[in-house]
Amino acid sequence: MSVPAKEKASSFEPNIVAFVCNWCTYTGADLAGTSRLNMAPNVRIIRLPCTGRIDTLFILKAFERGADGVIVSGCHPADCHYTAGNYHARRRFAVFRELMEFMGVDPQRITFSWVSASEGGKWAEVVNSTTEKVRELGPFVSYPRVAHAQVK
Amino acid sequence: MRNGEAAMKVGYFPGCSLHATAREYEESLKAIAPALDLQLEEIRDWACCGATSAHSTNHLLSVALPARTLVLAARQNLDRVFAPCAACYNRLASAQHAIEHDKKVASQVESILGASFGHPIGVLSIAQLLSEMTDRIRSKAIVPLKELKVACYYGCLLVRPPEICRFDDPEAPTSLESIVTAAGAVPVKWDKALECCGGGFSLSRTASVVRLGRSILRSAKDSGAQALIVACPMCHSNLDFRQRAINRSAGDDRPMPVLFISQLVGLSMGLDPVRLGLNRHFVNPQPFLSTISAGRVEHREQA
Amino acid sequence: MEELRELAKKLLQEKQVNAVVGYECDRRGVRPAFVDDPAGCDRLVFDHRCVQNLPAYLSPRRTNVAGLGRLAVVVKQCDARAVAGLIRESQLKRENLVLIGVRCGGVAANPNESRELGAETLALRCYGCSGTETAMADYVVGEPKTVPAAGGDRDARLAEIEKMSPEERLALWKEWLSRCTRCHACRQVCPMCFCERCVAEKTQPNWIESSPHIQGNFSWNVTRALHLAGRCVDCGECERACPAQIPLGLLNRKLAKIMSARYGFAVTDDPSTPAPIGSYRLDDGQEFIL
Amino acid sequence: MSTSSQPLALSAGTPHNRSLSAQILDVTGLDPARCYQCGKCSAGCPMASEMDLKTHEIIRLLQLDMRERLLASESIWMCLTCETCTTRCPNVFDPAAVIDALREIVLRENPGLVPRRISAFHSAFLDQIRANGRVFEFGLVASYKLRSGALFADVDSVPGMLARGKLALAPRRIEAIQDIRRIFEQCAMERPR
Amino acid sequence: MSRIGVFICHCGENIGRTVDCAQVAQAMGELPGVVHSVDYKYMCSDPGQALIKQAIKEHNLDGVVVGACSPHMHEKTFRKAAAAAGLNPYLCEMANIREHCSWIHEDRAEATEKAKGLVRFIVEKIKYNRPLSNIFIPVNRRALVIGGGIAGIQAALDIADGGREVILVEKESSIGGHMSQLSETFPTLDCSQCILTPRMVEVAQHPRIKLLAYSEVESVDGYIGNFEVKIRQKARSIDVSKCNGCGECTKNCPNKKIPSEFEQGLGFRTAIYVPFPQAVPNIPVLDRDNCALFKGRAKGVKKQVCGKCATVCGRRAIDFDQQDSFITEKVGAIIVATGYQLYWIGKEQESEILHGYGEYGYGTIPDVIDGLQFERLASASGPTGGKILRPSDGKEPKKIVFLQCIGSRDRAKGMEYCSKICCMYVAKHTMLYHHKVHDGKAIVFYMDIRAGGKGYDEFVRRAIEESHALYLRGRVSSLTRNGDTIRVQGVDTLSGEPVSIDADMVVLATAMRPQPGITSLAQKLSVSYDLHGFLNEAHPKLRPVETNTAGIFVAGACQAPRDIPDSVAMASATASKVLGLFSNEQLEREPLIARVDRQTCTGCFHCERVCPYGAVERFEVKDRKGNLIKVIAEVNQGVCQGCGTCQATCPSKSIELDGFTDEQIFAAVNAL
Repeated sequence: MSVPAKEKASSFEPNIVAFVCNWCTYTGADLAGTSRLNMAPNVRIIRLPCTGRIDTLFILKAFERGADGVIVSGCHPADCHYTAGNYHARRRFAVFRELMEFMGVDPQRITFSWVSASEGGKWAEVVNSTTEKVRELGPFVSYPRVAHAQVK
Repeated sequence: MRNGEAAMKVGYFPGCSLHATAREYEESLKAIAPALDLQLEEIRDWACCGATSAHSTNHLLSVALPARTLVLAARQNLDRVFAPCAACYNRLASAQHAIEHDKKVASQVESILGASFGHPIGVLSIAQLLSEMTDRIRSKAIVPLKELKVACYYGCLLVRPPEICRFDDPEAPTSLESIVTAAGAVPVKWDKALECCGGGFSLSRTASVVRLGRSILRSAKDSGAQALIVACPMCHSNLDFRQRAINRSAGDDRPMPVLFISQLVGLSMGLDPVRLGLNRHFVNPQPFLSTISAGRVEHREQA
Repeated sequence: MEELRELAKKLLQEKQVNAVVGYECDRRGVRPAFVDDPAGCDRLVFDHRCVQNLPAYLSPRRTNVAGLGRLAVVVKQCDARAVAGLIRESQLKRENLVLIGVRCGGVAANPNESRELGAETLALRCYGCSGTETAMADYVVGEPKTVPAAGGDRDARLAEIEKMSPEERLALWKEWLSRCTRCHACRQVCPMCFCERCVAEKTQPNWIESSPHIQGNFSWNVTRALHLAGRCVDCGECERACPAQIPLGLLNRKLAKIMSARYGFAVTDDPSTPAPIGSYRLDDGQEFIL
Repeated sequence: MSTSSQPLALSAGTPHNRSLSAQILDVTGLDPARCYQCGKCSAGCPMASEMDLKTHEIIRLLQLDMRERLLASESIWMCLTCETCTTRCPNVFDPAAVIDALREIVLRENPGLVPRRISAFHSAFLDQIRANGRVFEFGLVASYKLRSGALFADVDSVPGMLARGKLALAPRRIEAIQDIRRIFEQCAMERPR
Repeated sequence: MSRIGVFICHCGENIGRTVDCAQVAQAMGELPGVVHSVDYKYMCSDPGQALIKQAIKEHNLDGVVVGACSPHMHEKTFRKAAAAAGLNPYLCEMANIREHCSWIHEDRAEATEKAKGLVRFIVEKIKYNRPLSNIFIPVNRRALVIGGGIAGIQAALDIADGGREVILVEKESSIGGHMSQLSETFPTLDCSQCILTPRMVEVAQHPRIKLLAYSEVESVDGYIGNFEVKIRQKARSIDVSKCNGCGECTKNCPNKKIPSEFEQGLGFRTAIYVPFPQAVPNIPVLDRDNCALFKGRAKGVKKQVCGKCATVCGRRAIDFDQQDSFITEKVGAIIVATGYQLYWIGKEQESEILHGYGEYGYGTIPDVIDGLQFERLASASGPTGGKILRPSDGKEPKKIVFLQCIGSRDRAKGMEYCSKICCMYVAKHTMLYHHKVHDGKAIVFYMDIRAGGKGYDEFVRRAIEESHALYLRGRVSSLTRNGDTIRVQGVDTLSGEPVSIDADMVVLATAMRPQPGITSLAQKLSVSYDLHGFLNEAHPKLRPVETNTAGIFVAGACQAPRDIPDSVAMASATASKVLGLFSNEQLEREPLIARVDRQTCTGCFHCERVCPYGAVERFEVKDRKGNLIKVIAEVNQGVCQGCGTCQATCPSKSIELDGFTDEQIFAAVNAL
């Protein structure tokens, strides 16, 4: 199997899914909105109660379904609404990230961040920088995707 | 504890003063060692630890000089090195501590010495060494010291700083007391056991040494002690050789004999005071020796 | 060998156990043996071909084995890690088991190995192993043996892949994983895969496509490896069992390396050691988190 | 510390990484910011009564980055390194080590500031080691007197010392003296003058 | 097939300006399962809500998606509207197209596309929503208060006065705690006993307070609203129902030389004793370790050695054979108010991180006492009748040195924190001393004066200006004996001068530490604690009296060093929290919690390990004959808070979090 060349399209708009916790990042994203911080429209948020709830299967499935990038974000250490969900998530994603890297998924396609309810600005930055990074990497067509079900 | 075991062998680092101003310290150590089944294996071609002059002026030098000795000890297959002088002990123990805990300094020193450190060396003070042998000391103490009251003087470096020494309590030590008790003497309670004697300032700031010695000697005398027990040649020199000046400045002419702990242990074994070097003291030890019916020494008054 | 047989006989005769799980010879090499009759104990063998991880038979998923009641099991040091894992995860009770620890001296990569044990034939998992018995053993049999010197760096391949570019790595894994037929032999042979219903078979929702196509294969193998992170006992049976010869051991070794580097965890035969996933430290590394 | 009549001219312009504090942190691993000025070091210091800057004041000047005043102070040369301050410091700080580091900085940057008697003693002492590997006390005393100018102090003790066999008249040199020379060279020894 | 209604809100211009709402509504209407899709100016307005209600009825909707603002803003509003129309509220969800879309984008086409995506996520998700009903947890409206010091007393009285029953557990034989030992209190110098005793009596007489003195909490089970607490009632050797507190036994006990704990060792008590005259309950306790009779029994002497107390007791209340007994109480909330102890400077310490003060003689120097001992000396009911006298020789000290921050703010001794109350009580001590010994000199070594509080700094100034206490800023290096005085080797850092003082007495303001045994109590309660054993509050600012375990609260010095006003304020705060909790018979909770699939759970208990609340329990699955088939996980509904960490951890996906099930998330991701 030949190594695919850099998958780039000049007018490429990446598809990015964000899995975020309800208490910190979701609220932080609300604040970004209330503050009218302009950001890239490529990121769509799926709300979960806690980063502890975010399964690695979500990310695999997102890539399978055509996501070019994924953001996972939640409360800073010590701020978890459920006291420890983010600590468990931190280990889970540290391991996941290294394994994916080992299997050839560019870790730049997955952004992990702690964004608190007061960090609207940081959320905008995470969204923009991730979009930029993934845009540069190009569409993730080399990922073993399922046939793209067209529901649009 | 190593009490009751067969012969114990430790590396021996006499340090410069034990070959000169504190000859009696070495003499007494060599005199008591056989009775305690203690084998002192001198580190071949050891050099000075650098003392205050090194650590006050060049940190690297203050580690490198004693580190060389530690390397030599490792080459002699020694696990533990005994440094009778409290100041040498402090320098050797500090160097060992730096080797183990300060990687940067350790590698610098390795390159300076052109040698690498072998196994870690345990550095022993006399307090630590003899307190491991109190059972033997007790069993060899044949001369009743007749409730002899002594003040145990640790000075500053025997148990301090705690993270270097990792032995005894830095504020309320008991090791010297346990040794003199084993030898049959009675330690008094006094509160200057850990005060500094002025150490390396004997030559350069003699007045300070006299001031510090005054407070130590006064407290020892007030506590009812008949002798002051020391474990360091510098302390000995400052309190024995300088005692006449100290007493003169205090207007107090009561002499206080100052003995190395090894000398006291030797006396309890019935060893000849001359063999223990008591004739080399500046304060006349004779009245004291008489109270415990030990032998006589010829004493020459200080000019 | 006699020592092992005598011990098995004694345990069965005294009714200490209902069966002994060990190894016996078959036409090509050795295979697992279940002996419930003292007379059958003479079948038992132990040598460098005894590769299989017998505790895999102890998981409650194997209802036919679980039905046997109290068992004695022949365990190498590496096998005992599986016993420890199963106890840690409430799948086994120590008191229902008699562990016969063998001093093994290393095993071959293949139970049908006809050659002597040496650098060439030695199983990868034996590299660097002391070959001594497990501390968990109730009985120890055999004379102390030495494990032959390894035939090289066990993780040379791993290091090689780590040096590749992401594109090269992805291509490599796609090539390997496209061979996967989803026969799930890796799962069947794994002592730590004891779920009643594997996530791969869950249909509502169907996280992992069940047909053997690369997309589902990728998710399946990533998920299988992740589920074993910090739990894999490094017996190598999955890779040995894989008919498509996918180097699954690489994934397990990579995870073991991550566990060790990040959380100081190494798989052990001590059931009281907590698993690294499911616990945390306040100062766990988070250099990858913005 | 009350001797200066000038208001403190705090060198606010010096970036923290070039301050004396930062230098000390680099050399000793001890951060002077750790000290909260309780003074327990000075309270227990045997030399405090003779020092113009007490131990805690030395640390205070460090915190204020009063480099010149601090390095010119004779007090840093009065520390006996008896470790009382270090042993008792509630902040697990190590004033004795800091003072050693300050001395080293003075020797390197401005050796002229070292008090004569002190530098005479250290030079004499280290010269002994450099020459013989060990300290030869008679030589040490003689050399010190020449350097310090304190020619007649303690001369009356020499006969007593000699009579008790406590002074050797000729030095004994260790065999591997080249080791010692190498150590001195490599430690880039700045000799006090 | 679902029957979903989609409602796209313009939010005036807020959404409509950048998102083509009509287009979004139209696109959604084309999705399979959507039977009704409209846009409207203000969905949250009454007409907007009416639109939803009407559509539910008209189109028989089984799911409602509102594309509008953040669910944090209006999820409750729309769920309520749905419920009003007869739809289960959990079948209504919101898609955030305002904060997460219209407000952050400018390009109308892009924003519209994105809004479609966001709403589609929720449309796909809601197809898998299940009707859920809120969980009701019965609340046992009785409270347990652990600790009968001033904080516990206050909490118990507030709750009892509020109409609820309280069980107050105190480990000593009397309530009152440390406050009962104090002479006078800062900053008003009113007598501690005078203000405390009436409250103690009130506790004893309150019809709704059950006082269990000389008792300790043995174990705690359950969760908020439903705790079951086992309490050990230690054997007093007294039949409480018979004793009338006449005091004859105490008077006649031959062993009168036992150092009194209440007097901090400065006075004596008998073996059968009441700790202090105002004790509540006023019933003695027999100290078996010091009783001649029990000592005789321990030695195996057959004959009864003593028994005087029993002989003189007219009511035959003494029971030498009494054993510890246990009772179980069911309560809905627990308040922990176990208070503090003072750090001791001795060589032996209770934990490895603590160290003693060798430089102060490790507590062996006579007439070096601590703050509580000084309180007893200054107390009119104390061992000296309120005279300040030296414990060693009974002489009146003319020079007292007070040392602050002993242990506190001392990393080397293992306590880096400030004990908060010492600055104030040392100032008080200097005043009391000045009032009692007019020619006495009080000298205080301090590091900083921390007198933040109403009237506090003024109080310290009075100590300095009116009582002429000499304040020296510095720590003391050493305390040594000097004849019959104590040599204090200190420094005044303000003048820069070392100071040496020969004091007649030294009073150490030693650090406040939590009670011994606090960590084992905390473990029983599943409440977290810090390095020093102080209990952790749920949030340092916003939830200062709650703990991370619902239904358990903290008051007073068990949480951090606290003075009396702070402790009392905290106690009242916990009482109001408890009364709030008790204002309903049931706790109503959102049903977004985890549940286990019993079929597929294998019982590996990964979920148990990651659950931050200990909500996972073990459940035994048995066949009809009662044979154990397997042990699996079960979620306690009262304890689960719905984080879902268990679900992400479960290897076989046998545990599901309602509201965020795998099917729901899967559907959303599939809608990408």
